[in-house]
Amino acid sequence: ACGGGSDSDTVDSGDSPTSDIKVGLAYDVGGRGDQSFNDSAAAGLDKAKDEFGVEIKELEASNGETDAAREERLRLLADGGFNPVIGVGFAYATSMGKVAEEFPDTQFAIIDDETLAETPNVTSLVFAEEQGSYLVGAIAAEASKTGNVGYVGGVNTPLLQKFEAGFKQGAEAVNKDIEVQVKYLSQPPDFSGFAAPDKGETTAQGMIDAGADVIYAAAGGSGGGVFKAIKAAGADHWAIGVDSDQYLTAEADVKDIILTSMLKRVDTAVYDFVKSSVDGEVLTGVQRFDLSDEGVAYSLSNEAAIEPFTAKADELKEQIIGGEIKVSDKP
Amino acid sequence: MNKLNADTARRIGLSVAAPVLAVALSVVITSIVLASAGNDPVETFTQMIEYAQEPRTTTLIINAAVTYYFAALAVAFGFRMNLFNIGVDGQYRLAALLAAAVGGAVELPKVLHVGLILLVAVIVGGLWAAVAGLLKVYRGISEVITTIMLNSITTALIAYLLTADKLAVQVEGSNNIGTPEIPASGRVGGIDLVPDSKLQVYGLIVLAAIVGFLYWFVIERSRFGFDLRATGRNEEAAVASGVNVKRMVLISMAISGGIAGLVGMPQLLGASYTYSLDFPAGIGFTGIAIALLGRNTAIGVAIGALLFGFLDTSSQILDLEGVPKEIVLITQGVIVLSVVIAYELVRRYRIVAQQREVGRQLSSAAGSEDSKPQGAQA
Amino acid sequence: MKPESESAGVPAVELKGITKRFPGVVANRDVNLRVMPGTVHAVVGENGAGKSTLMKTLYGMHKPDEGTITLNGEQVVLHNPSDAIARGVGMVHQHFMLADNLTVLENIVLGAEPKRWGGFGLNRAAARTRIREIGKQYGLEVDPDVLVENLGVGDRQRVEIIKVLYRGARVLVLDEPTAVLVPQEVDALFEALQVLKAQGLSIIFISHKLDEVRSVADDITVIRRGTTVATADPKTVSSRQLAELMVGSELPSPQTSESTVTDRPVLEMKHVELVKDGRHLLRDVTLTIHAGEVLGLAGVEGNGQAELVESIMGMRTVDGGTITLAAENITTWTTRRRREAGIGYIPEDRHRHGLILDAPLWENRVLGHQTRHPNTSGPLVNRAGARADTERIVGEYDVRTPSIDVLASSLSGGNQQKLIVGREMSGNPKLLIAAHPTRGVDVGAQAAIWDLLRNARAEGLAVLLISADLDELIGLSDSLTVILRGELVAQVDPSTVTPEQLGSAMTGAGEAA
Amino acid sequence: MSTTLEETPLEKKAPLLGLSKPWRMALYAFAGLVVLSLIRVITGANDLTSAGTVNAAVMLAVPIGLAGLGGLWSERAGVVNIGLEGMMILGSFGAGWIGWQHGAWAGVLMAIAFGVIGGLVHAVATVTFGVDHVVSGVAINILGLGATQYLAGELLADSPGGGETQSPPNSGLPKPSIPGLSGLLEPLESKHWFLLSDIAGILRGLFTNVSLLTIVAILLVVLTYVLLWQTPFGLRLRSVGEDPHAAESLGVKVRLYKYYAVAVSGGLAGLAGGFLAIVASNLYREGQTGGRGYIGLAAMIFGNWRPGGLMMGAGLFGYTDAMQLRNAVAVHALLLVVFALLLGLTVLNLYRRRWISAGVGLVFAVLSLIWYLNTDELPGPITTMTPYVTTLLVLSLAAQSLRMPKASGQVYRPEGK
Ligand SMILES: Nc1ncnc2c1ncn2[C@@H]1O[C@H](COP(=O)(O)OP(=O)(O)OP(=O)(O)O)[C@@H](O)[C@H]1O
Ligand SMILES: Nc1ncnc2c1ncn2[C@@H]1O[C@H](COP(=O)(O)OP(=O)(O)OP(=O)(O)O)[C@@H](O)[C@H]1O
Ligand SMILES: [Mg+2]
Ligand SMILES: [Mg+2]
Repeated sequence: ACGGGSDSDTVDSGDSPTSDIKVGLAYDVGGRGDQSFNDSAAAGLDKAKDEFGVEIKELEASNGETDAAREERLRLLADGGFNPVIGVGFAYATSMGKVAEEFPDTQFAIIDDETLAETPNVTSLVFAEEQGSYLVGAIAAEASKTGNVGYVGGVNTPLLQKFEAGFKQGAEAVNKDIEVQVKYLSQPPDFSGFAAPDKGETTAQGMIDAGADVIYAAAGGSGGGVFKAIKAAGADHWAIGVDSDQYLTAEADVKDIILTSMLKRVDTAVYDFVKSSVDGEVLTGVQRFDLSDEGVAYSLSNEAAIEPFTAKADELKEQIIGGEIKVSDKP
Repeated sequence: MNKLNADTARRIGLSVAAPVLAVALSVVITSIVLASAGNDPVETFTQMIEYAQEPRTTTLIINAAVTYYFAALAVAFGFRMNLFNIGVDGQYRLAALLAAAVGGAVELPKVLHVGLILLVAVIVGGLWAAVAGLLKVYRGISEVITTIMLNSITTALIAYLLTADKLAVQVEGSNNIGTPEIPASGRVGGIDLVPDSKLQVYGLIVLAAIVGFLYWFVIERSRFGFDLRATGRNEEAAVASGVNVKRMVLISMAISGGIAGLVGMPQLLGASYTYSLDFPAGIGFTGIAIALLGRNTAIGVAIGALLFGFLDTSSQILDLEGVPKEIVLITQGVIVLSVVIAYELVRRYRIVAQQREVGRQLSSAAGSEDSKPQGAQA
Repeated sequence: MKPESESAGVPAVELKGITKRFPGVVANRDVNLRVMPGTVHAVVGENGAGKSTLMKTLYGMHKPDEGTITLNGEQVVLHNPSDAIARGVGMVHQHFMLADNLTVLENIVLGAEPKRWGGFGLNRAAARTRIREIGKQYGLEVDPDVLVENLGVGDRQRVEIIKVLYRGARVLVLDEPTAVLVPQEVDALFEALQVLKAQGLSIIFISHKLDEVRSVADDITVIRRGTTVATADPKTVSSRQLAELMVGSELPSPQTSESTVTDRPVLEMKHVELVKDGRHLLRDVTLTIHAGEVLGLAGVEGNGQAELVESIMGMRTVDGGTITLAAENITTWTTRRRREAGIGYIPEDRHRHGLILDAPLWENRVLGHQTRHPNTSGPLVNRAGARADTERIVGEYDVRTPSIDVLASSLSGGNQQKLIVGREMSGNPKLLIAAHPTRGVDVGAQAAIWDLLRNARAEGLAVLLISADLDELIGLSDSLTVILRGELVAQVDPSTVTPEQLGSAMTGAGEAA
Repeated sequence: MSTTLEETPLEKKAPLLGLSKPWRMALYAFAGLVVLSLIRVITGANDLTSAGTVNAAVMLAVPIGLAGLGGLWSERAGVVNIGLEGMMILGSFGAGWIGWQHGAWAGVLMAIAFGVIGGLVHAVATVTFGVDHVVSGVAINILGLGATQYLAGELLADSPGGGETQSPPNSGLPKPSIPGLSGLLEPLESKHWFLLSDIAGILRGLFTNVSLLTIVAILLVVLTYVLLWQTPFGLRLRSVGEDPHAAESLGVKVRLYKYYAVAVSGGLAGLAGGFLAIVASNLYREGQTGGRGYIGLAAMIFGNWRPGGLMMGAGLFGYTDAMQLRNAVAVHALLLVVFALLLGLTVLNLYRRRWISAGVGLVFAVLSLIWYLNTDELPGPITTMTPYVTTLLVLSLAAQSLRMPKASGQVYRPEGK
């Protein structure tokens, strides 16, 4: 992937922001405003719009819908002259495969899936979540005084299992006797686990009562509940956020307990992809965002808190980038 | 006879009156909601209707309706004897998962393969629903509770089974997980039903038609259906007439679940060929609404399914045009309500009319002392 | 018969020129009724004559289209029952208006509750005291704290009356209060009425039992086809004359002609036991009914009649003994199989057990005969066959209906009953169980049903007859058995027994003596 | 004259040890606690009776209980309310939408108001138009969902920190504790002694960090009992659900009472939604109710249409849900609890001579024991079934004497209409 985080300036930024490129984007369930995964994609899209003046069109998904519905959504965008068309979430894999065939001149991109790697006009935007999770796992183990950490997953899917796998390996790399408590809040097709702060809080509370003092909340909107529980548990308890830098986005009264966040730069991926399209050299194939290009990373904004752990984390990071450490994506 | 014709005309008029009234009412209410948020209702409806007429969309609507049809028939079957099967949702998901697993695990000649998958789905759905039936018959627990609980239990069960070391395979590079794909022999090809459409209608639409016909035939024409309806309308009288209600509950619940088992089949055999995380969910609940909308009759339910299919499918165009597509849900709710209100009004009118008729006959009979007016319409 | 009485004083109730129309029916036409204080005034008339409608008008349940209501000399307009209650009118409805799952106390005070907590709370203690007082005063005692569902009909009747008295009613309307009572209970009720009368209350009393009417009433008004046709003096008029006034035809009687009893047993029950939760519902029941025999089963409601019937029908599984139908042991058969073997069943509550009210007549014809010609062929319903046969029943049994496609709910009770009788007589039954076959049915329809039972008996049918109407029971039965607490306690000869003797046997009074 | 009542005595169960009902319940509760404590000591699953579990159980039980209470009001007046879920959704949205702008209490009021609106729609349909109650309820569930999603798009899309699917956070409500109690009990609880520590844990869970709205909810249960069973208003309302024609004949305004009941029902369901958006979490989120309206309905049936029973149903559900969310070890220990429960019921059934029930109970008892002994922990997905399976188990083993209001679900048509 082309390197650089979201803050890297682009050459086009000075130009008057107009472009005849029309970008279509189809959200996963929850849509813009979910303060999570979809919002991250939206942020990247907004940034591209501001900078390049591209026209955008966003369509929403419905709960429990069929592939046919997703297919039609993509088709409507492609048919309406939108190019590129981005599908947010692995659920678009099957439908995008079909529609991409129907519209060979449209460039598609899908986030979180690489089964369409062979389809020439589909770009796969995927992340090495396990790598980022590995680092925050290591940080968690270092920060834990009880030797007991927790992982709260939103919904039990293979994607979230990658987070779990990385977190566990990272924690065990630092302290091989560490106890990692794992809990998913809901099972698919019940995706309420991403939207249930109360359950997040109850679960985190249970983990704390069972000895955990650092908890990684890979649970979308439910993370807020985890933060509350950590906050209530008092000093020496830490929460780790996910996807975006939650130290910056969480409610004011809980932000100080957020040690760090595992950043998954969906915004960067979307932005980069649109930019490449504007630039006329559209990214194709599998675009993997990982530690090496800061597509995944851990955040440093809670400076005082994270400071003691950065050395070890950065060391591990280099080892992963260098290939000395292989992080498995299966728990 | 002239009177007969007038009667027939009135009867037809009345049965058309209710749906027309209902549709009008829901259009009005939806329009008000739309207009209050600054969207032009006329334009919105025009867009939806125009969009629905595109061959591709028509196909999508029919396909959605096929799936809904099974769900609604499953619910309706229970309703016909006062059983409220809220568990269609769980039943079809479990049935689809296991059918997909079986279908993906074997290679058989086409007919056998498809037949096997369908059979597994029906049996699984039926047995899962029968659990609720058993608990009702032997432990007296309301099927409303049991099926609600079983829905949630199903979700957990599927999560447990849908892992790489059980029924699923993990495809490299995918964040999805599903059962192994059903080979070509187990798939049901589409039909070019809608001219000029590149998309095909689910082949299982034929099965839907057959099940719909059987539903009608069994309920309206068979002895079993008579017993079932009798039980639904007056259980005590049914018992006195020799109906074994416990058995009926068990059988009906199982049949309802068996039909529910088919809900996932068009999708499984006609589109996805695998049961994965994004397999459509929640259709059981839509089925309840459609069954009620269609008044639990085979034809009514078919119309209801098409209507819901239309609304769901054409909501996509609203999104594209910047109209909130949630309006469609509002329309659906309003339609369900206004249809029953309209039917209720017509029903009241009918009963009054009928009593007036009986009264007239009786008083004329009384007037001419002992002349018997029976068999007036023989 | 006497002309319009011109007694002195202000009438407690005076209805003048009342007309009430329902869609297509004039239920009351120019009805006049005058009830003096301290009297029992009977209103008689056929089913559907308009008695209940008139009373509902007086009770404010609907407004008359024409006419006036005058209470104690004051002309009033009643908008709802509360208005009537406020003016001292109380009504006991033809069908009990009691909520089963509420206590007696709650049923009584509903709508007129004594308050506490500053008007916010329900004062049960005060209510209890008041109910006991009324009980003592009028001899209507009943435990205020039991659920109504646990009460027998006699007690329910009393609760209904207390309900009215509790509201301080001065005018008491009783719509067919005695239809379900045994003679002893009727006597008790009449005693209570005398007390009420003595205290100056006026009672309007509706009944189809003309002997009762003559014994209790001070005045009688006859209604025919919605209008008052005559008043009569109970001291001089005979039942036969009254009936003729009501219908304009001969009074039928339940007397059977000669015996048709054969020695061929159709139903035999031997030592049948039915136990629930350790309690005997039926104990050692042994009986035989022969072809051509009507066996009458007398008993106060709730003594096992229903259970006996349900055991024969297979709706309950017996815990001991055998049941034999035409020499076949049917003890373990299902209800359906028994019906197929030739048991017909006229249930005691036609709405609950006999009909599907919101199904057309022809579907009701199929009910109970789902497996038999001409209703079904194989696993399918034979619509044409069933319809044709329904037409036959409607014709043969004089069911008055415009069509067999109307819903059963649109027929009057009597016509519903005739449809059921016709249906149960179809398909050559060997045994007919007839529970209260003429309950709430008018004299005309009653006669028709009696005739039907007699004819069936003559053709060799065995009949188990259960009825609260002891005249009917005595008149129709070839032999009579009394059931008490689930046991058959006495055999009596219907040709010699009187209703009073039978009544004491039923309540166990004879037993104790 | 003799009454039939004496001749056919009531069906009464042999009272256990001749105790009256409240004492019997207390005895059952205590026996349950002893068993639970015993199992805790044996398995070391201290979370079975920990303060945290109890506290979480209450939090999870309240919305279900409130929804169930809504169902109870409605059904007591004869109107089946399948629409609770939709009314809850409306409530959660109302709370989330107003809560962040005007404070949590305003949010609570809005939740109730939105719920009442849902209730009134149901009342208009079922009472005025005589529509089948289930149909109306299902329509309201669709409408509730559609209306909130639509409104969220219009009202929340551009809110700070909110979006089309969620509201900005609100300030929440205080969660007071009985001062000093926690400190007093905590040492005792942490000793993990038999029984004493359990009682300490339970008390601590019940009386620390209790949201004001939880207290309101409990008061509402009591208030419901008082209103419905101890006042003329309640008597009339219940009479309407038992026999509307009898009520009508005594001048009770049947339709009016139905309207009251269904409106209150909606308000309570709305409050249940509000609880989710103000207390359980402090914002509205699409899909937040997660079917709790249906569960509330189930809790109501479980509780035999009575406030006390309903509380037990909701409590059972909250407890087992808390357990599965908090602690996998404890869920595993629950298998042993199930075993004990089944064994107890088997003994009871033997005592009552219900041989078949006893047999079935025993088989399942043995199965759960075997399961317990052969596993160390239940698989993650399986633990999420806990509340549902437990509910079914308890229902299927408890004596079935459920009785719904007699006229519930029947469309009422006034005399002469
Ligand atoms: N609510 C109503 N709507 C329409 N018609 C009615 C209504 N109530 C009564 N009727 C008609 O009015 C007539 C009088 O009925 P009513 O119930 O007063 O008879 P009744 O004399 O009490 O009969 P019974 O002896 O059977 O009780 C009947 O023919 C019936 O058809
Ligand atoms: N609420 C009502 N609305 C319309 N018609 C009614 C109503 N109640 C009664 N009727 C009509 O009144 C007639 C007689 O009713 P009713 O119940 O008084 O019959 P009945 O002969 O007294 O029967 P039963 O012996 O069972 O009381 C029927 O034809 C019925 O259609
Ligand atoms: Mg009458
Ligand atoms: Mg009558």
